[in-house]
Amino acid sequence: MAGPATRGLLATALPLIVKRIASGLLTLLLVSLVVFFIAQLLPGDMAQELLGQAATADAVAALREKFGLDQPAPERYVRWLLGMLTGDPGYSMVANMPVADVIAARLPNSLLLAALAALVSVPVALTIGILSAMHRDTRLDRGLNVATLSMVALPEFLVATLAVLIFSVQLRWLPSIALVPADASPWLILRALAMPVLSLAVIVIAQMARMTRAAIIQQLNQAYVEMALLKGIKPARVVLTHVLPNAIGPIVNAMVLSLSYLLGGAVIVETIFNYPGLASLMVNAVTSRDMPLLQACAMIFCTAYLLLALIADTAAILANPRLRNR
Amino acid sequence: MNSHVEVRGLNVVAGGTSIVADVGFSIPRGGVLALIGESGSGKTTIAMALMGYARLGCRIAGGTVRVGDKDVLSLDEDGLAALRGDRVSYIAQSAAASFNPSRRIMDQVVEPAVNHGRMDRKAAEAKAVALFRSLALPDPDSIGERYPHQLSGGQLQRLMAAMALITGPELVILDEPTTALDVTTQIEVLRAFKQAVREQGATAVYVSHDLAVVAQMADAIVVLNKGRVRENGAAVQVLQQPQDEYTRTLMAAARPERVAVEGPGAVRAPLLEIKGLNAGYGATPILRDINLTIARGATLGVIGESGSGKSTLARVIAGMLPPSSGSVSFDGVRLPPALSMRNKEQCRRIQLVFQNADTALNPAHSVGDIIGRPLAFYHGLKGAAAVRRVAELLDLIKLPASLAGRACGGLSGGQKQRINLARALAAKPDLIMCDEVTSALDTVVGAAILDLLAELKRELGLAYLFISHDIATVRAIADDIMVLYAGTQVETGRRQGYDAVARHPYTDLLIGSVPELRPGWLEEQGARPVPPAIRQPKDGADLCRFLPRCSWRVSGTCDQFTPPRRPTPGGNTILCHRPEGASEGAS
Amino acid sequence: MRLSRRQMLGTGLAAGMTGLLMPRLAHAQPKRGGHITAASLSSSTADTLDPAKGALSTDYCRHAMFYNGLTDYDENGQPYLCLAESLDSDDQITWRVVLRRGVKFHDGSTLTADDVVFSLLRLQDPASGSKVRPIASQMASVRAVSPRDVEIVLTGANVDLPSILAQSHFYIIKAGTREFSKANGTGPFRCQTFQAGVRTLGVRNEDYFREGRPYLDSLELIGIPDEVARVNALLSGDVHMVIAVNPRSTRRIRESGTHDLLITPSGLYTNLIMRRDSKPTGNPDFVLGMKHLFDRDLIKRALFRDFATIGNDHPIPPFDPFYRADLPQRTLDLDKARYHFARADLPSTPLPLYCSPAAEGSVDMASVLQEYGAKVGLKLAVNRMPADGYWSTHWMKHPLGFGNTNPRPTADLVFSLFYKSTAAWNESGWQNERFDRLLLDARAQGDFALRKEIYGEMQEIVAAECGTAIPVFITLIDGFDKRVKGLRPIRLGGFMGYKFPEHVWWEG
Amino acid sequence: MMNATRTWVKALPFSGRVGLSLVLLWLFLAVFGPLLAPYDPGAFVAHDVFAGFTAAHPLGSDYLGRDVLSRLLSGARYSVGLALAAALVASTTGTALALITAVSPRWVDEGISRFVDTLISIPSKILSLVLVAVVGSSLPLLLLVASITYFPGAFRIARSLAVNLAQMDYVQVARCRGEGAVYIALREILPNMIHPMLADFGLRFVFIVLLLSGLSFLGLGVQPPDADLGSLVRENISGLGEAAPAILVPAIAIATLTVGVNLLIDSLPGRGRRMAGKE
Repeated sequence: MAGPATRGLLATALPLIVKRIASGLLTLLLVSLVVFFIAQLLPGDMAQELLGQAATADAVAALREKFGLDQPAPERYVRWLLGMLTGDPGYSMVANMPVADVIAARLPNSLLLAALAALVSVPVALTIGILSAMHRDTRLDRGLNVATLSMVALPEFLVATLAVLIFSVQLRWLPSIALVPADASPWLILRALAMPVLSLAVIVIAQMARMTRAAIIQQLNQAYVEMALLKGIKPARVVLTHVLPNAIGPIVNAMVLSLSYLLGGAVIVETIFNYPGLASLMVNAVTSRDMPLLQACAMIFCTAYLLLALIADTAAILANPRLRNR
Repeated sequence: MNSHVEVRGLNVVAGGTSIVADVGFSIPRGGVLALIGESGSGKTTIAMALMGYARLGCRIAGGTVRVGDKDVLSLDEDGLAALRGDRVSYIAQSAAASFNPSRRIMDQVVEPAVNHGRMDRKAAEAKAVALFRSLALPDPDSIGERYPHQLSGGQLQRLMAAMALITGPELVILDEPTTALDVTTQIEVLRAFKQAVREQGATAVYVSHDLAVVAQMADAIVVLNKGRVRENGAAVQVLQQPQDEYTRTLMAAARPERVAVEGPGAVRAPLLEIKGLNAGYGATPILRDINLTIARGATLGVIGESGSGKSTLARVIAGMLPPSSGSVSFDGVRLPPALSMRNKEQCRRIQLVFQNADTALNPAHSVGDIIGRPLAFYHGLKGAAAVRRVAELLDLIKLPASLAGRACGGLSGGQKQRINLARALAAKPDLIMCDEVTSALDTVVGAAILDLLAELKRELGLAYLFISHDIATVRAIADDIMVLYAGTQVETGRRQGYDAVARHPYTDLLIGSVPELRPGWLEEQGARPVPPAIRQPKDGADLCRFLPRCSWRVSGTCDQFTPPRRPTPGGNTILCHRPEGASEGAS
Repeated sequence: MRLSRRQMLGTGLAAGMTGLLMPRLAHAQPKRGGHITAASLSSSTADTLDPAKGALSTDYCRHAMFYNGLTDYDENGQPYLCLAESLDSDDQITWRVVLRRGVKFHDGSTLTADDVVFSLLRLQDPASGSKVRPIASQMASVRAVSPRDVEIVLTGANVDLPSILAQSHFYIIKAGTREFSKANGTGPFRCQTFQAGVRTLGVRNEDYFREGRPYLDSLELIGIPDEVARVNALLSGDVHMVIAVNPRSTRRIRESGTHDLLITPSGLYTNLIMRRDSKPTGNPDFVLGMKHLFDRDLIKRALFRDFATIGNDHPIPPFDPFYRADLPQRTLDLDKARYHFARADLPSTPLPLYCSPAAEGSVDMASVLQEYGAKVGLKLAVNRMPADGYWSTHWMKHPLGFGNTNPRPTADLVFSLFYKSTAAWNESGWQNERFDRLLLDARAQGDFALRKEIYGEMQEIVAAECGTAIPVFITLIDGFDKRVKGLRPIRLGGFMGYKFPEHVWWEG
Repeated sequence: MMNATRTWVKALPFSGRVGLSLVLLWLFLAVFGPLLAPYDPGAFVAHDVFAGFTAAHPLGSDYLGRDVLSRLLSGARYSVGLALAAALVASTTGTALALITAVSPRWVDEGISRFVDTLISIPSKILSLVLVAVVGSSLPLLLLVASITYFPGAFRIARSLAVNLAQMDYVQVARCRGEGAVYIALREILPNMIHPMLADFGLRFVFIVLLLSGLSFLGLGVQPPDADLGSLVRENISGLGEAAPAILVPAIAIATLTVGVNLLIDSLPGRGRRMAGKE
């Protein structure tokens, strides 16, 4: 059966995925346009910023010429786009090094933080979602609902600061800043990242748990669930072996969209915990008018989002046997 | 205590209202009891109560259910779980919905046996394959590897029977197991069920609304209405000498009689004329070479199983799906293929009535809004005149005018279908296309709708295109009948032409598959002859669609050449190589 | 007093090292070893190892880790000799520098006159991105007379050259250095790690020319922009020193028992800038109106919880020897403000006022101004800008906005950098010929009393005419772990005027 | 009408009634709060900062010695009003675009979807940062930013609803009748979307309240001396260590507002809840 099933996969799922990739690439192109031209709207430019207050008009002009800033925007856009396509996002005049290097120093941090936050939040959210779906409209469900709601009911910076006060200042369990040397031991890294990870996780768990609950309840209303119960299978087992495989599409979708927040939405957490991530780098880039860096960061966030969306769609396609094989 | 299953004083409540009240019956070991009733009669609720199960919002409030020596209602959750799917098993109405779409068939079929520790996985699979074989499923060895969406409804229904029987249960509950099936499939599934249950020696409860089906399956019948037992007796007695008034009403509705006066046959200037019509979705062709005419005031019945293209035909005529070739002419004028190119008047004169009134009526609108919209849209009728006309239309469909202000959410199925019809009437059309308008209704209610249609035809001179899967219903109303099989028009002719023996093999199968309302009919039918061997069908040739299932196919002809259209002695036209269709083989 | 200082500078090393920066006897003997982490304010990709480009406290501290100047500051903000063995001049125009012997860069090479020439001359090059170009332009020539002798010729007399050279921008780098991914200085620490916007890690320079220093094995410098986060990091023990503690956090730090405050009254001020080139801020009446709108007592009490000294709209704080005490103190006077605004041609639409957490206290000052403004018919629209990028994007770019000026070692410097007509940081964009002339006069004036007189007049001119309002001088508050020893206030900035690296030790 | 309202309220579960009361309370405070404030919200009226509960200042004083109660009462309208307006704009725009896609040819759908994808993929806080840098922070800008951030989510939900509804038989009937796209969108599809979109609207409202407070952390939110609830928390955050009412009160205020709206939404009958919350 493996043969035909695989062929089926190639025949039906692949075109769908390819189509999704194509539309993702189209979106990315649109994003690049928007990003580039929004960046152009920012008052002031790199040449001015670089020369500082001592800049004279002709010095600025000379620098602009040197960086190609004097050319028309469409031309610069095309050059930038071509650069991006060939993997060269340009040179950051502010940091005085290639954008790729600046980002290379930060991106792993962001990815690590996001990955750890995902690692914590996904199982917790799944558990909460499944538990409340199974016990829907009971006290447990309502309790979990209020609990997850309260998690998002407070501004994240307050939650994060409160966590620092309790766990760092009072209890001294965890460090208050997530700045770890590159050669730190994994244990040290985990300790340092514990609070940023938890702060981020708290934000996304509620959303994911609620979506999981909704997806599972929707499945619980299906006839096959009743059938499984009438086959004498215990409810917990029904949820795990019958409902989850069917609910996985919407659940993954919800998870992935929530997780996309972990990259770009981490500005506040990065600030409070002094974590050198990509989001604060981009904030930096905005304020220092470091356009190549800003544009590259924006493209990374957008690509990450689109990749995640692609993963969600692919998961939905693969989880659905109708699409997987016919 | 010689009964195997005994139910006493069963009460089930939903919210504050009682939906099953004081129901009791008993079944001897190996007996088959039918629970029969219309929707809302509580038959499924009772069936589920036999397993100690009540749906969300319902509660078993009292009574006893004994299966063998087990008092079901006194069991705790673990006890019930141990009982369900093991000693008592359940076959649900819609196998398509009751199989988990994302798991392989085999996993699901062996699950009860493995879950209850009856046997290990390997033994269970072997037993499953044996059951597949005895249920006459194709490819019994490999069918378990497939997913539900890869199988047909009839196959799934039989697979569910295998799933129910794999633990060797002492009681099998069959809840409308063939209702969702085509009639030609139903007969085979019934036969398979009957044999399998008998082989197991299991006691069975058969839940159905269909008396003819019940007649084939049950030893005893319990007639239910609104959660109460109306009549309880041996099958022969209930069917032949019904004691209860309600049972007699059911019996009457089960055999629809001719309701319509004869309409004109084919005439020279037809109202609707379709020539050489082909249509499909994307690259998938659905309809092939359809030719038909409907005269003013006449009724064409279109019959065929699910997927035969009946509804697509209506959509093409309505302009919702432009045909890929061929023409649709209305009142002598060729209609533009797409809806967007038709004018208001062309739209007005052909109205489509959908099968399911629940989805065809916008829940956000009131009855008055729904009927009033075509009045305003086509005829510019507003204000008091519109209100008056809505009242008239409601009167025409025999509903009180006071309904106009209500939302349609709280109306009954029959009322909704009437409003659905009234909306079409409001346009003052010449042709109404009725797509399965009685299928979703209880038999009694459906019969009343048929009466109404016939009456409207008589009074307003309407023409109908009446689409149904049920030959009896079509015969009751149509003047001409067209049989669709896999998008091809296999037989067309006057209604009376179908009484003749010579007909298309598919028509023959269709008519022969409708169960009759007497016990023993199923056994008389005997198994259908296995289709004779044929050669490898010729590649690329436009062969007869029915070829794979045809018991009268001819090797060397049917598998090589496109079938011709030819007349039958009864005056119908059939698409078949055999000059007289099925008659020769049948005689 | 001036003369004695010159003599001190001239007599060289011994005098410098007996200065107040030597650990006092009251203190325990400094301990060697240990590591501390210090958290400064801001940190971004613009962080640099190039002293010429240093712009913010984090940069100044970082540069103090890795480099030295020819001179340095003592506790009173007075210069003493550092890399220079002697520095003297007869006419305050031509200065002779003799370099200390045997000072080595981190790469092992020896400090020579060429390095000094290179380090000082590059500050005049526009392409260097130098932040002190206007000051460095005073040096008409810098040349190496011998490997240890440098001659600096100024364009005009300036008695304050020793102070100027002590600033971090004038630190000495290796001749020919153009690339600053690593620091190669003579400073107390070697640069082990530098990640812009993230961290700087220095390890003890074992070859440091000052015997026994630095005390610490290693020193890490990070930036935590958020004050609450910074204080929390201190209290949780993650960092051992934090700069710029909010007065509202002082109670928490003191109550912790394990931490203490370093309180440094300073010349730091947050000022309201009224641009001369815009309307209505260029109107002298508007400027006077605004200056009368400041409730200085309230600002001192409520905003700074008394960690401030009331200012008089000029940049010289009361504890400066050149402070002119007889100028009448300007106070909140709504009637005067109303009078001036009536003549100032106020627009009908709210006037945007730019403030930012970057300029300490400016957001709240803006609120206060808005409050009082409403009482006298001045509508202000407060625009609070993010701290990041405020200096490059908003500072001096709006008609009405806040600035923030770090303490400078001399009156001359603060006047030259911020008030001279041609100064790049002439925040208000005013032009005052008399002021400019007085500035030059003061530089050449060796007599203290006469200089004080000149500076007094300049204070009066600024207070009366310049588009700047200086309500208070902010007392600097740093927080530190009590195990960090050796910290003493230097009024030029927090963290001992940013020069703490070689002075602190760890008693853990 | 009154009766209908009463029945509706009675049909709500306990948690729903709690939610409803909280929502009504906040709506009331948003409208009448400034009138009830005992002091000028910008005035420095207390001598002590971060003071506790006193008779003169029932909710204490803030970091500058302003009256917390007055600031809270004046700040409510920013949080509630701005979030309400932004949620309205987001939901309306999303629904309108969804309706357009439901009744338009495929390429329109494709175009709008790509456009929305583009917007959704740019992190909102960073978009706000850039926009604030370009035009400066103001209430209309915050409204715009919040709307841009949250309308794509509304669009996605509305689109999936509308596309499903467009396949309903009653819509087919209307098409067959020859009805135009506008009638179909507004009369046949829209009424059946309103309920789930309302539920979604509520959630979106909550997210916007939180986004605004996030923006105020970055200094991009409502500008002083005005302050929404999030800004009140932000500006008093240094009082967190001493548990000053100045920070606890606005934090509790945000929590009651967001939890209240959610409790109300969750207890609304119908399928709204299942659809809601989908970003």
